[in-house]
Amino acid sequence: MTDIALNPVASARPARRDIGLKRRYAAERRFKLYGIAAIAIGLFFLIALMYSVFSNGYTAFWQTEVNLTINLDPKIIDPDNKRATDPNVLLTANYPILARNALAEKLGVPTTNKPAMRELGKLFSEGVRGQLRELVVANPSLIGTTQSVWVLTGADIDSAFKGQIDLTVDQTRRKVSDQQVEWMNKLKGEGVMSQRFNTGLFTYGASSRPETSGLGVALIGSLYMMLIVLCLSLPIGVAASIYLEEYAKKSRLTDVIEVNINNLAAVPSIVFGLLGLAVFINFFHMPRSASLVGGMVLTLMTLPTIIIATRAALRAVPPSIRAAALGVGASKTQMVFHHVLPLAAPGILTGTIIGLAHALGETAPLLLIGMVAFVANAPVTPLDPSTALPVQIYMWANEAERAFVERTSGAIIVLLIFLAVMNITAIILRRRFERRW
Amino acid sequence: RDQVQVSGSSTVLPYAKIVAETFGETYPNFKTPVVESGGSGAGIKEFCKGVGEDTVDIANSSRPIKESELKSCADAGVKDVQEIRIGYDGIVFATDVKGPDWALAPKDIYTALAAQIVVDGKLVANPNTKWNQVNPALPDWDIAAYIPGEKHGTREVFEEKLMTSGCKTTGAADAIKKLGLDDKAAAAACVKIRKDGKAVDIDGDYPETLARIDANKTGVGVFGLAFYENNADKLKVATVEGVVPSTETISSGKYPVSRPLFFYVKKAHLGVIPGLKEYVDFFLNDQMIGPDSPLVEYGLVAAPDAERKAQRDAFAAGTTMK
Amino acid sequence: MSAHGNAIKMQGKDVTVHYGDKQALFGVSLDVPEKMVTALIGPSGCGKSTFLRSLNRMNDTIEGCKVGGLLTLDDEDIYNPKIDVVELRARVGMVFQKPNPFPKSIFENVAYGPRIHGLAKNRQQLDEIVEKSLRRASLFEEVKDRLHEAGTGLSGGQQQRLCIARAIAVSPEVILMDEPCSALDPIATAKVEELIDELRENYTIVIVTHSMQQAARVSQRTAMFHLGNLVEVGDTEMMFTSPTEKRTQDYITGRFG
Amino acid sequence: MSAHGNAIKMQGKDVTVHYGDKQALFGVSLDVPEKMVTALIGPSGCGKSTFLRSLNRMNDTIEGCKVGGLLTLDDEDIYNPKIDVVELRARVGMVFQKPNPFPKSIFENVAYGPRIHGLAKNRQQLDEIVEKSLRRASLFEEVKDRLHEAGTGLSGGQQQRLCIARAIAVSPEVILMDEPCSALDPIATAKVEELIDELRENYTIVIVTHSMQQAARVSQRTAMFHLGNLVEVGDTEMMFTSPTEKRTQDYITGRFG
Amino acid sequence: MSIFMVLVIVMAIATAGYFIGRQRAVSKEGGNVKPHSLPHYHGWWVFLASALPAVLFIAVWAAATGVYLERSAIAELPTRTADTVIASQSLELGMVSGIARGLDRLSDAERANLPQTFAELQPLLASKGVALATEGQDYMIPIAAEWNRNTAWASSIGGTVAIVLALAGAVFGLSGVNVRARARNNVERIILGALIAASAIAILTTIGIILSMLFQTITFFQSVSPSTFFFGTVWDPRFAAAGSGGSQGQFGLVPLLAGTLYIAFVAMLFAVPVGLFAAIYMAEYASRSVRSVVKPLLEVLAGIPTIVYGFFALVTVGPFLRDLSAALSGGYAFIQAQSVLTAGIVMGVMLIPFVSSLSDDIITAVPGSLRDGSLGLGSTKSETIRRVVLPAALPGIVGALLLTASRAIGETMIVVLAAGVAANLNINPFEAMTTITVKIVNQLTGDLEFNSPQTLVAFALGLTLFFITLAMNIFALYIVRKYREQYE
Ligand SMILES: Nc1ncnc2c1ncn2[C@@H]1O[C@H](COP(=O)(O)OP(=O)(O)OP(=O)(O)O)[C@@H](O)[C@H]1O
Ligand SMILES: Nc1ncnc2c1ncn2[C@@H]1O[C@H](COP(=O)(O)OP(=O)(O)OP(=O)(O)O)[C@@H](O)[C@H]1O
Ligand SMILES: [Mg+2]
Ligand SMILES: [Mg+2]
Repeated sequence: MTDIALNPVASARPARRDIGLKRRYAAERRFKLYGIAAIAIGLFFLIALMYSVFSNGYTAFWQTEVNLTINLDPKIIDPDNKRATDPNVLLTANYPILARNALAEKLGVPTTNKPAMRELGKLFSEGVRGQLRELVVANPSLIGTTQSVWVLTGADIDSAFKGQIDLTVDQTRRKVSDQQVEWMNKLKGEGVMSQRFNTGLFTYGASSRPETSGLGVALIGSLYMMLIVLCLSLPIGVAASIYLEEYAKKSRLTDVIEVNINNLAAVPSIVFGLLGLAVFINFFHMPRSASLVGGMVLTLMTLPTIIIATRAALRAVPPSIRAAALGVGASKTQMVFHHVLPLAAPGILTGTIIGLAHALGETAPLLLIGMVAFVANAPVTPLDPSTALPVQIYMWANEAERAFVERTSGAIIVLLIFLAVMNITAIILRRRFERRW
Repeated sequence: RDQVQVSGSSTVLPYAKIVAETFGETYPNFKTPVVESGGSGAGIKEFCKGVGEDTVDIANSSRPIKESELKSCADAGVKDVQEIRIGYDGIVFATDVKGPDWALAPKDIYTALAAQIVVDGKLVANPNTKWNQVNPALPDWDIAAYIPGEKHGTREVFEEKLMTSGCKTTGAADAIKKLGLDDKAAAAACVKIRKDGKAVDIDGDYPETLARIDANKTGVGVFGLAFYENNADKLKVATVEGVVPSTETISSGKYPVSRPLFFYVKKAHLGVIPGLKEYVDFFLNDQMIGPDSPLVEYGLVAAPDAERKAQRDAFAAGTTMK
Repeated sequence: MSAHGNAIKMQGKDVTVHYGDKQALFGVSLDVPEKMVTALIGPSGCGKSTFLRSLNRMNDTIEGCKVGGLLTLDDEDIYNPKIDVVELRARVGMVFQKPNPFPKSIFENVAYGPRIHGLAKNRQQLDEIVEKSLRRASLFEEVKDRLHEAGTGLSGGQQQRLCIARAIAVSPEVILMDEPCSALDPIATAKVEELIDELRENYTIVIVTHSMQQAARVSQRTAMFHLGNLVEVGDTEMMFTSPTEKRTQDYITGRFG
Repeated sequence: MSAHGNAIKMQGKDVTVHYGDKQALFGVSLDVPEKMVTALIGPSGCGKSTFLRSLNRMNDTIEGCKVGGLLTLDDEDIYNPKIDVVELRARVGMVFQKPNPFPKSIFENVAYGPRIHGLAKNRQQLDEIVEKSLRRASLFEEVKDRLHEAGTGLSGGQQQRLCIARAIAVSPEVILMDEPCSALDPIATAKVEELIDELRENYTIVIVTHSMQQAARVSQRTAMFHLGNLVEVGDTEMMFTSPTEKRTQDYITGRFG
Repeated sequence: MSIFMVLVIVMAIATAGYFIGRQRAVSKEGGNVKPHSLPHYHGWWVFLASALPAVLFIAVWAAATGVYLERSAIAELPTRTADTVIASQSLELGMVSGIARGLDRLSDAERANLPQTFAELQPLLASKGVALATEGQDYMIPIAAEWNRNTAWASSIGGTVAIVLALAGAVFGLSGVNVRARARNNVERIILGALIAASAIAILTTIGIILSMLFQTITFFQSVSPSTFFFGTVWDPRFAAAGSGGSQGQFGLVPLLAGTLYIAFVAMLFAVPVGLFAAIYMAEYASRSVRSVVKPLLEVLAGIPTIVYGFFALVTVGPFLRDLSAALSGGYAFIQAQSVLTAGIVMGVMLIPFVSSLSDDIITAVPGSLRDGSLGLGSTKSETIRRVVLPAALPGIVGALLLTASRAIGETMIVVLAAGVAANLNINPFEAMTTITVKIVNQLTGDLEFNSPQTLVAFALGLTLFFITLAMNIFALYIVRKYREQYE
């Protein structure tokens, strides 16, 4: 009964139709290849960009420091011995001299050799003033003792140490002298000068000295702004989309709103800065340079992206789900919040990711509301002056000093990490909501 | 508000930054001033918005404030403005460090970059494509000059000090006058830059110019002296009329291309915004802008002693503009 | 007015429905007696689903759909702006032609209605409602081990029974069923028919069906539609034995279309 | 093996299907004779659709679905990696349980298959194919005036007939129909049954149905499934008059479930 | 009572109202009347009835008393005469408020014997870390103290009223709890109101944008005639400003507009195919794990600051294209380092995720039954995608593309660094052009005189761009409407 081969009908089968399989499979392969190629192109550029950023920027996470044995000489810190009565004495004492003397001793340079001492003074950072001051103010009993302290080197020495300055050119053409290089090598040989992890990059505020400038203010500012953008634009954007997609009767008015929103997406970001300046600062008298204003401006800028993405996602939810919900007596609001929104969540999250990423990297609108600024003090509330990560990148990119080059890339890396942390949360959420039906 | 707010030029920003930072470190009771950077025009605009807590106290500027701006200021209630000149900024030409030495004169620059030059007594569209066609002493490089864009204050200095004088010395000025233009139009025609891509406007900052020279090793860029000094291992500076630009040659007036830098203070805010007066005093101190100061070390060309003293006195006396 | 003497639960008078420019119902007047099963029959595209959807205002959700005429539930005009649509739909439940389970677990699918209407005081009651509804829809045995798996992973027939269970779970007064058995096998169909028979004691049911036999089996009244018109309505027995209209007769005996 | 003496067009041997961990078919061996209608019957969830989908490898599209055993078409193993799925599906067409017209015009829905397979040389031929297919699916008269309107705007039954027309349009050798009439009224059903009868002359047809009557009317062979197993297969007449298995008998007489 | 405290109390009342309301609703159930709304809706209704008016009142009260207190403080300031030292009332007020803030930090004892002169007060406050301006006047001290007292008074009145309102609202809400009360409808009405308000923000933003640019634009058009602006083909505003007569035509929009559209077009030409194919691959071909890695990776491209792209174009892509063209043509570099092409490609890279991620979501959302339908007819996967899935996903994809195009038009930094700032008018993609956005940013942030036409033109450009994109969007909406296909 399974002996079909003997069945005469089998051989009399009509010839197979030609449905152009060869051609169609070639097309199929090509199509798939385009897809792979597209992804490859995208990833290639990503890698190229990442490479250029990381290869320039990874050095910023290490900073050259020198270990000094500093004698906290009361004669220098408090020559008149008035620190008990006048708190300002410890604040204004001449700490750099302490460091200079310690270094001179280590290198065997007589303190009387003025020109050499000047050269020597540039080996370490001016930031030593703050560092020692903090040490002494926190614990005045240290005065008179000898402490071993890691001190930041000057930015130029740091660059030279990292090999970023071409030492073969004549010494008049570069910022570090041959003498300094010699000292540097000596200290390096002794193991007292080495690279250490640069925590300052994350804690310091803006500074004119590369070695003491960091992203502290910018990180806080960006954090505030992103929180504000997230807390405002996501609910507002989703709410607006729900209204337009689920409630509003299709009418002239909704058309106007729809076109309006699409159009806002095309408005150059700096124009939102103009808007923020006119409305928030000039009209509502909010403070300049504040992350609150920045956050609100970026919210307005991000809203169209989120609304467009959300509406597309809402539209993709099959009508039968809505009918099912209404059919069991759910109200429209219940239908939307119980069924439609969860199904649209992946699309909404994509819009949010892209919108926030855009907001996180934007500088132009912040220019006009005074956030592209030199801000040294860390903001406490969103009303205090602050900057943002892209602003810091932008400002560092425009600096003259060599040491800012690596910091620019370092800051970009930090921004990308910030972005990654933000996105991973959203992506995990998105995967949870994703399902096919 | 317990913080001084400064807006304005990005050229002045590095100097204002150093002062602000040191100010904050020296006076623990005052917060470090906030120094914005958005360009002189935008800065003065904010400055001239009015008087009050929610307006900025100081505008940095890389050019003198304009009549019309002062008038807008006054209209908005900012009647008393004190002008303070902090020093000078040298403007230099530089090429890649590995290239040959360059010696330029205004007429070379004019002949290379002007839209129209005089050839055989006639005014023609600039035909030069190589620097050695302009001046045989210059190398055989394609003309590719990266000059400050129109938004920069430097552009005006560049035009005034180099193009206009080149225009005169090459005789183009006379040729243009002969076309029957009025003075203003003639002056404008003199500073017109060629638009065939040989002279590239840079609207960004000097690092962009540097990046362009990195990408095109035969390019010539215009930089601020401070920027050049910080990147002297990558750039070679050109002499202008035989003078090497440096803080000395500029402050002595030998090097022709420089411009003063300013900031403007709202007199009404002095003594009212905490720290403002102290900040300005601090800025004007020789420790900040004197010959041996951190600003000069960064690249500022210090004003002569007498001028600095005059600035201090004028500020103390409360001298306002107009 | 019902020939059976039952009260009229729902009533349509001169109901017209337009989809945009296309008119789908041309003045249909039909009474739905209480605690009875009314079957709507007629060839495909004649407007059965359309009429059914007007009964709980599901047509409201279709853009461009306009309903005219009068429709009442317990003598209240259900298209009166004062009426609460949600409450209406909770009272007049619906099972659709295409099974449309929520992309949630089987349990959640059934529990959803009772949850939003607060029909269960606690989890235990909810479990009971879900189980009872699934049992009535003769689905429970098949899915009891995977109540918490996705409802969309069921076979077509199972999905449809799930939708029936979902509708029953809110215990509406009227249940509208749009070909609820079209995806079911005879046994499941028989069970649903049994269920319908059972439900009839407490609920009013309107069912659209393509199967004459089914209409004959489950319904007490039958309405015959054609091209958007109500051709004839009457007691099922009468309709199938001695229809007054020629078209009905032809349709029942399979002679027209 | 066919009792009718027809050649075997498709054959399944020990076919097993798993959806992830859940096994849906437990070794089904079934032959599909050429130019005959084979009906698959059985209670809901017993694996009819699953078996049907294995016949043209539509199961490939379901994530986690694994097919074991041997399935052949004209003695070729269709799960052989060398086999071309596209060609297979062009030869073994399918009509689904839920109507799923493309969001295109009615014309484009039907023209889609002929277009991709290049079956029409020119527009005129295409028009002909479309018209013929729509006629055979007894839909043409209803939609001839709105061929270029959206297929999704049709009623449920119309949509299903559209899907049948779409499947016929590529003139496959085997047509798999998953409850093609479940959304149709009796007249349309009768027409489709007629069509099936007609198609049988040239094509091999496998149909899943819930209606015993339908199976009896249209098929020559019937296979009875239960819980993922093939209970019995044989000539339809025999099956319905003297089934050998008790379960079949019970099912047919509506006694089990 | 600080505003914060009041808010906390109001919220506490409202929350309590929520629970009581819910409880009441539960207790009223059980008769044979079917309850209209779930208990928690009653809870929410009480919550909203109590919190909403109170919070609104606080907002209004805070704003109003702020204004009122300032007014009354101003009234107490000595009348301004010619020789008043402090230039403006706002500044005087600022100093007073500075002192007031300082006084707040003092202990009660210190406040009791407040120094009467500014000279004594200043060091006292300085020791508390409050820096005061040097010019403070004695008369300000009592005003500041008064201000503090008034503020405390006003906020305690406001706080009390707010709390009373909250309580009244709660009582009102609770009194309405009964079996047939339509609590759900009430809550949903408020939700709907919130939704409408949210969409109104889009309109308000537009109005705000237009208003914030309108006046300067008008000023600009007073000195430059609209016709020369809209139809001029030369962009050289600086020259126009420096020169005189006849140089009006230097404010020509045409080269900028052409550059904007051209660069955006090239960017889309790159981004759309790449993004769309990437989306298709991710949605239809790639395994779950590949997709879950690739998609977020591509999304990183949207988050890289544009200045990074700019420098990437400037130092890598531009020179590469230039050298490539030189190598191809044997010496002459027909592609300039800064060109429309460079900008288009680099911007296109940035735009990839806009196309790919959004389209991926939309393609994934197309119901599987459509794919089955097509595959069942024997079409290949790519045919299914091209002819069934993509058309079904089209409305959503068009939305994504519109968003992408919008970003392309609004981008600045990449263009500045990749295509330059020279406003040329040409059709060769290998040469430099620039865009409207670049000019807006540059005119706004430069050293130029702020009230000259040169700077004001930025506003005119902004407004023009706004209306151009508006027209394009209206057109796009029309197209989408025409070709929309709805599935199911
Ligand atoms: N959303 C819609 N838009 C436009 N026309 C529609 C829509 N829904 C149904 N129609 C049309 O209205 C008429 C009646 O449709 P209806 O769905 O009520 O038919 P039906 O009797 O339920 O048919 P079936 O038995 O096939 O489900 C049909 O001609 C159909 O094409
Ligand atoms: N995609 C899937 N994932 C998991 N299980 C599935 C899937 N599809 C079907 N099943 C299960 O496999 C079994 C057989 O399903 P199948 O769809 O073949 O049933 P059927 O006989 O066609 O039923 P019906 O007559 O209701 O359509 C059922 O238990 C069903 O729940
Ligand atoms: Mg129907
Ligand atoms: Mg099935």
